[in-house]
Amino acid sequence: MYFDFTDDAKDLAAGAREFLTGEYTPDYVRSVWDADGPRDPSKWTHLAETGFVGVGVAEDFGGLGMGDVEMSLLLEEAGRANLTEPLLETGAVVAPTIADYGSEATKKEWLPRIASGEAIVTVRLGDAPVAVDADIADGLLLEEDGALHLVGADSFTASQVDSLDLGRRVFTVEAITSSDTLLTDDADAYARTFDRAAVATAAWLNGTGQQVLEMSVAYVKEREQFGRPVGSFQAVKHLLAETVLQVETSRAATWYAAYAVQHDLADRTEAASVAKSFASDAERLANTNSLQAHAGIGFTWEHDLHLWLKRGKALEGAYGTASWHRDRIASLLLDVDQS
Amino acid sequence: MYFDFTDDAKDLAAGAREFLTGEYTPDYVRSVWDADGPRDPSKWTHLAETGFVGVGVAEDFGGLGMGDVEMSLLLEEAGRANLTEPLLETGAVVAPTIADYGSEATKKEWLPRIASGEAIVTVRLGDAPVAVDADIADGLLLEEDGALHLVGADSFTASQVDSLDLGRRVFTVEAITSSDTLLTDDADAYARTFDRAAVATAAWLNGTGQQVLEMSVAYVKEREQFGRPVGSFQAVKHLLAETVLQVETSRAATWYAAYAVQHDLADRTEAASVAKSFASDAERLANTNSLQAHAGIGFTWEHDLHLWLKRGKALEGAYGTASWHRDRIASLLLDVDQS
Amino acid sequence: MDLNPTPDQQVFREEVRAWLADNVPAEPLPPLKSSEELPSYKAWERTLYEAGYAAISWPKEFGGQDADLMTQAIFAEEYARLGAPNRINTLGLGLAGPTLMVHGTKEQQQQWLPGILSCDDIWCQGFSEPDAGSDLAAIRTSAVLEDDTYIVNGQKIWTSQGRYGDWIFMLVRTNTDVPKHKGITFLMIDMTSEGIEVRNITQINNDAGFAEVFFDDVRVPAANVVGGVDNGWGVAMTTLSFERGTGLGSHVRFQKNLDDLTGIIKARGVQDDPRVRDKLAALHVRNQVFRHNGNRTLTSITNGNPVGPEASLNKLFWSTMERDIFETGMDVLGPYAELADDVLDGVDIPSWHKHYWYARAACIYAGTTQIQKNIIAERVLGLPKEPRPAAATPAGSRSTAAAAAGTDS
Amino acid sequence: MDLNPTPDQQVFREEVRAWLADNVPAEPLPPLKSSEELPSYKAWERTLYEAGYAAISWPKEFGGQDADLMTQAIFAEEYARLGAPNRINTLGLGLAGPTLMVHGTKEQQQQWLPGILSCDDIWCQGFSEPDAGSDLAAIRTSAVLEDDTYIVNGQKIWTSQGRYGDWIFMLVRTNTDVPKHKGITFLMIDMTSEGIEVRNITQINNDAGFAEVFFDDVRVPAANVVGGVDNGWGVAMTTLSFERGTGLGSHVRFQKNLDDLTGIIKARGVQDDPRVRDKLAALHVRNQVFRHNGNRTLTSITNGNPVGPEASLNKLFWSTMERDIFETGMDVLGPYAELADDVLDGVDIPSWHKHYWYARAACIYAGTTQIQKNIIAERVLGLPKEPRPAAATPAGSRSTAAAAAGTDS
Repeated sequence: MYFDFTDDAKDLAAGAREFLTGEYTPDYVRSVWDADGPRDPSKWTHLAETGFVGVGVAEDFGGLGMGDVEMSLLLEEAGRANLTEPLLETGAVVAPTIADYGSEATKKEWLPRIASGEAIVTVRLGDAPVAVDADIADGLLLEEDGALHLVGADSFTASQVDSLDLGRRVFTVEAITSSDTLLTDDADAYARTFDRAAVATAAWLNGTGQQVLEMSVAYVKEREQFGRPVGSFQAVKHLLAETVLQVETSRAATWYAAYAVQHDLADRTEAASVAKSFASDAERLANTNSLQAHAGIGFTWEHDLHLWLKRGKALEGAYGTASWHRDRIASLLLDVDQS
Repeated sequence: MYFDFTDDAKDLAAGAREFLTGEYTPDYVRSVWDADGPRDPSKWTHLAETGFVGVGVAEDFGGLGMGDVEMSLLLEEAGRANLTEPLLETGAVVAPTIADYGSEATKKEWLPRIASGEAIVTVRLGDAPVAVDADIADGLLLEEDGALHLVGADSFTASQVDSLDLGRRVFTVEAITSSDTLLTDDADAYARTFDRAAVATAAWLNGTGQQVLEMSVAYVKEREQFGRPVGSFQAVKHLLAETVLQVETSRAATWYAAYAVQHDLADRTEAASVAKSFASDAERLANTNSLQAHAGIGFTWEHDLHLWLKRGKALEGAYGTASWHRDRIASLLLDVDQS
Repeated sequence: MDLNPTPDQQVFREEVRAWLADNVPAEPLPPLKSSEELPSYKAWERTLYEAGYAAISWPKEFGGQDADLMTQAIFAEEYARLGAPNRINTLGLGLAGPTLMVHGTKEQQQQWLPGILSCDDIWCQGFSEPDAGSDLAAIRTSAVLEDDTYIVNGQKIWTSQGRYGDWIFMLVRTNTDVPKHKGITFLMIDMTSEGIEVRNITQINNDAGFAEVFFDDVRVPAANVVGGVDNGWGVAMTTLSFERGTGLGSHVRFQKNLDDLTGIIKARGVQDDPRVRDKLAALHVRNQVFRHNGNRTLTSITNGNPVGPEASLNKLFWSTMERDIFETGMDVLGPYAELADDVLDGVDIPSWHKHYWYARAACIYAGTTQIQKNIIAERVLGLPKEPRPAAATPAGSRSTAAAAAGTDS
Repeated sequence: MDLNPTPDQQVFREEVRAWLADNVPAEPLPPLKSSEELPSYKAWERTLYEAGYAAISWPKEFGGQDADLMTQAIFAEEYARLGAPNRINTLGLGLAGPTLMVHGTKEQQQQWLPGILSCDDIWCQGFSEPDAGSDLAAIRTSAVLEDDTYIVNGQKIWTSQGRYGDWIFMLVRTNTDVPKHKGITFLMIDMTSEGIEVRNITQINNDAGFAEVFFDDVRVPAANVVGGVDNGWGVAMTTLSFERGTGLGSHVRFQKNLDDLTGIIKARGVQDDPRVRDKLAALHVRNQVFRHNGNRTLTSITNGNPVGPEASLNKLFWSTMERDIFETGMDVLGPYAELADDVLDGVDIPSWHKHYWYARAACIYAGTTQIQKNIIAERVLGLPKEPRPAAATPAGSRSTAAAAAGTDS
């Protein structure tokens, strides 16, 4: 039993932090917020060149040959940095799904292009009303009648909807599926893909929570009222202690779930629901308490805090809310015959 | 619009506080805990002599001629004192129910004896598994097929069950009802009686909450750690501030509900559910936080705090838990056509 | 206890209701985003003024109706129920005016009260500063007397209506040699004075409700001091005590929020989910409890009791409730919560977003949740104050809780 | 990341499971209410000892198995899963023994370790005092040297196993002229010494788990000092650091509590109520999160990382979870919650009550929730300590959070 990451994975994450915080500064994210159209496509290519998009793609196809576990560390970093590219969809969900369920031809067609940054593939699963970046996507992964389809850009249309997070470009999509677009009708493939997306979102939320917590800690150390740092007041201390309790413990649950998805363990679905429900609630607490810790200044558009607060609110409800996942767990606990 | 009590009611409550805290000391309550059989019957007579049992009984029948509103103030004092007599059942529920729904003959038979302390009548309504003091009761008020029956001592049997609150003597009961025992088959009479019991319990719980809060305030002012009263630490302050917020605001909601029951207002049921759900939750918070404020010493049998903690736990679930009442409110909000 | 209105109250309620029904603009006024929309709001204030409804609580001598608190509550409830336009001069009518009635000279009252009542002058509040939020007494904006003119320098922040204000009532530091509470003066400043610069603060809900106001050698007549030089802390406490009145009828507003929440629940088709029902009911319970406590307080004040630190219970209660109402809506919206578009039939999600973020600020402005809990602990429960730190601290910090009781950030 | 056990670990787990299945008494031991039930618990300890399972974590030289933490966790999980009897000498095996291994002399180790291992000597802990709970360094029980004997006077409280203890490891004050942390000595006292009086503390769940211990001129050989005179604070910190080990396998115990909760839910017939389902699922989620974090910590320690203030995250997590599990059970019981009788088929309500009250104490003992949050804020997040009050305060109070990290009240 070894519940930790390999040195390679830790190096990857450390590199990702350096790269992402350098490239995705608040100023850059604000430039995305302010832009009307799609982002500069070179950002995606650049991201892929680092290897981050292809973390889960086999080395034969140009990837790093790692898996969901390593990707979950990377997604934490993406959450911290507030990355504005579809790494979660293309890198964390679509690539491993194609690798796990696609035909050899499909793998050869898509995986090298994904790993290299040539292709963006977006996702719409479950009750999600929208898919991100669908207008620039080369493909769309979606479920129909329990089967997974991978639809090329010529077979779906996208219509933009505003998001409260201006860093997210989201679209309703209409797709034409057929036997040609079928990726797999394996009964469990869709379920696993949904779990994978939920776990990836949990990892991202953990990064968001860490980031807003750290910003809060830095702020309350510096901000003085009544002649002392506000962070020296117990009320503020305990607010942030309660936050780190949830945000930090959430991480191990997500890592376990990533492991369960990667190895398709028997408790995969339970683990995914544990991870996403806890991560959503943890991020929500961090979201609430970080604004409280920043008080007035955090409520201004000019302060960067809300860049993360809004991404957090957008992702809390993605791939199953906390209560949706608890409902699923309750079914496993109470409705299934336990042997 | 005058949302306050009359001077008479305030005088009554002040007198009740003096009387009850004098008679029902922790030492006395402990003697009840330690006793095997019924309590000294003179305690009930003595209580009735003060007029408290007959607060809601008309003066013609030997009562004080007040109503649910005044009784709710009295029940707060009973909760504060941890009264070990069935004032809630006999005085707050049965007496006004007989007054509101009984025939003249029934009123004449029962109300004078109730007001004078000669008769104890207990209650079992709804899904309550037990009735208090049924072995010494002269009567039992219960519902059957939507009708209210008032059953004499010769027509019901009682079998004792242990309570976690040793100050409560509770019994499962078996009663024989007939047209002779019928109090009323008014369709709304049972509903109003249940609401009345729920509101009375809310008032009692508000008293319990106030009492454990005040004990906590006194303790944390006096207890020193790290060279200062623990009550000067923000963490402790905020714990008790959160408690008083719920406990104090709960009172007005209960008073309103008592008024709504007394005057049988259109929103009576809603008001009762508002009161009981909020009071149960408020007392629960006070229960939790007062033990936390007392820390180790509050966890000893020797300290008096648990006398109230246990009564509180017993009453939280009586006449509808908080979630039962919220369910009822949800039906009023979502299922009934709102005009 | 008698919860029936008096005949007079009933008549007043019906009069107000009828008048509002006749006069409230059929189309809601456009959101007040810039000075472009200002005239329509001013016109509405003029309508109220002409009907005698601008400030019914004011004494008749100043143009009010001498309305008691119950009557004010009735007006506020009906106003909220009809969804009448947001008032734009509440800081003048509710704070500056009443403060002048207590602390102003006859001349000052004659100078400013008529303009407030008619809304010819919109007033804003200059209390908070970047380094004086919860710790209001730490203000540093200075006013130095030269002959009969004060020279004001410094910065205010979180100034509501700062963008449209004609006048600002300010706390300024006039003495740095005394404990911090004792060197503060309450000063009225014409916002058109030279040297004033107003910068909008865009909130995270993309509204611009607040402003920063910068003062660079602004010249203010000494006659504009209200309540005496270096006596501003006491005057400010009077001003803040009037904030209590602003909550009248707010349970009606929260009921509207709850109605909108019910709309979201139905649009999402989860009205039969017991978890959602439980949450809605719990919020409804809280608003009912809030309403009853409001009535209790109204009666208490009517009976001549002062409003004490219990005001902090009220603030803590509604601010957390409001936040939870909107957070619950976001939860129910689930995957739709991020969509700032009309993608859900009958639900105005963008408007919910605006309110959601603003509701979160409710736990910050007018005394943070943490400050309210301190006040409750120390002044309602009588718990000991925190010991003063050994390190040097400005004098007067003993009354930190009191100081921050009603600050605007 | 590799969550599969090694072949050795798998073999060990199967061995332990088989051995426990063969040896755990078929009938649960009677609750340890008085010394009457003690022999059966001692017999069980003897069985463990003879099988080499008394203290697998101890070094082989002291009679243990040198088991690494993973192996210890496996043992603890299987032990909890089989519902084996409560251990009665955990304070000896888990705290006194390991402390002696670090700070004791060869002679002291030889004197006490064998009796601990065999459970011939039951040990209890004498740290907390009536006025030294969270503020452990405030202890006042005095030990004054006369020739080569300490004369001990004072009182300890919250002494687990005080009723049955043969030995007690104590913190005593040996110097009153220095800052409070610097005048404390760690002392071993024979509980049969003259002048010791033990009074049971009955808990509100009517169990007698703790005792008060009074010392009246108790004579203790100076040779019983462990780790040096006036050096006891450091020794105590070592002792408290071993408390971390006590959590091994506890997720299995919480899973049993959750199973019982499920039993209550089914007995009340509310297993289809989505509100109840949501609560059960939320608790299950928390225990799974707890389990994963436990494994993360195991790996971290195995990799040689120290256990730091993160231990407070662990304590805060499980203590609030345990309380919520039992509170939820009380909620679900509703009107049955007060009935201390077997009135609900298949549910042992009296046992639930016992655990319910004890679970509430979990937020108090071993560092209250408030103390844990202080530690987390100051030592995990690095927030500034509270300023020292201006009023005179015992020296050394800077490290209050650390001091109280693992106190037993």
